[in-house]
Amino acid sequence: MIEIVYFAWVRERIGLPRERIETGAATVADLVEELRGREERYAAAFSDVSALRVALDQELSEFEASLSGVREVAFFPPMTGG
Amino acid sequence: MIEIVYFAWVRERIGLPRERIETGAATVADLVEELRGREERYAAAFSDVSALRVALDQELSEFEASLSGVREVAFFPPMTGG
Amino acid sequence: MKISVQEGPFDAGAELDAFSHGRHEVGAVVSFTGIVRDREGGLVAMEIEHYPGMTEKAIAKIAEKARARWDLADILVIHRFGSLPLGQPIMMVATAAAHRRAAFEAAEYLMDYLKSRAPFWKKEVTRSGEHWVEATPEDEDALSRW
Amino acid sequence: MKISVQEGPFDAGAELDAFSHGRHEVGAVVSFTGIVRDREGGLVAMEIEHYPGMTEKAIAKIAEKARARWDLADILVIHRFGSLPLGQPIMMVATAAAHRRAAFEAAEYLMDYLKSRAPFWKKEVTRSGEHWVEATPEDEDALSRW
Repeated sequence: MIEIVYFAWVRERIGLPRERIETGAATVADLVEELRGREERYAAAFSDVSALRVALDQELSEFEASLSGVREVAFFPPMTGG
Repeated sequence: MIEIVYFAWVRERIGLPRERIETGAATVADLVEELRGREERYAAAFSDVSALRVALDQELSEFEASLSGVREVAFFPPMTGG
Repeated sequence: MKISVQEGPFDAGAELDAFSHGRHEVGAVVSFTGIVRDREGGLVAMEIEHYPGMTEKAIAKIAEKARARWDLADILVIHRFGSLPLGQPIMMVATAAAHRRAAFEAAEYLMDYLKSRAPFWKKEVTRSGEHWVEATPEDEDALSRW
Repeated sequence: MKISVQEGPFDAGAELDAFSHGRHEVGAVVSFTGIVRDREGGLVAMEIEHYPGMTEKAIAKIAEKARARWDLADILVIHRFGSLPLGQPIMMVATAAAHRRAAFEAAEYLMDYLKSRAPFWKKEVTRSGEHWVEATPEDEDALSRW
């Protein structure tokens, strides 16, 4: 089981802030592929991965990163703080 | 008649903050020569002109500048504001 | 070092005074305050979303990097989330150092990294609708200075 | 624009709040506060001499140059003279702009020029005697950035 968290327009497109899923995905990219195949709203949120950022257990990471041992994956657009 | 104003250690070496003098000096450099010849305390204050700055009528200027029409000459060390 | 991620407002002046007070080794304090600005006209409010848990860690990491790079006596970071009206402070950073160059550079560094490496997202609520503020290439380019 | 050359103390926080308040076109406010620092140990006070009349004009000229160079909504400069105890604010500048880069750069510019082009002279009064603070080559070099 892995916790997936969405922020900003990713959250709005998918329609929920977080969910727990069972997945066999080895990497973030695999997980994105799996989610894309689920429903139209996921396909819309993940249509352009270059417009997204990912954090693994609350650390910025890369789409090629392994999910081994990861408990929380977050997807969001580039940050706009400050 | 011209007003001469001194600041910081220039003022301390000469021993007064301002004075009015009658001078025929054409430039700041001429005025400095004239003052140097007056007394030891002036010679001490003006011994190294590269350590001094000059303002004419409250505008930073140069030692080669003309005194024509100038009412107030100020001598002081490099500024240390901020 | 004080880092605060908060929903409520803060008083930038009172924070600056508290931050500057009683420092005998500090010659320079630099502060930055970010304010809700009406960029295109018609702005009603700014909504700021963040990633609780990650936000505090990300800011602490940025602050630690600044401390490793400059000789700083202290750092302050306050960042709000939630709905903020026009003209209100969104966030502030302050840096204290013996010398002004270190204080200025560290404050700019903190701002550049907070802007695109701390998990905040801004949405502008205007009279004609809502939209997420997009990150700009300049924000990313700003990091290449450091 | 507010420029104040004054003997009495000022409250940097209150000044920052007043300067930042009610600006809808401003996204960024940067402030710098200079504080009396004990550089070598034993400092009792800092005495600041200035050139009344020229000081205000020199600061106004520096501020005008900053306004010509950056898109600024406002500038604040406060500089004290007289005898200041350890830890007290000597001076502050603040800049307000739409964007943070302009606010930061203009504040640094103002500081660099105030440091060596406004007629102030600092004397340190220490337990072992008094001496005039000397201008450093770095202060002069700082101007070459602009």
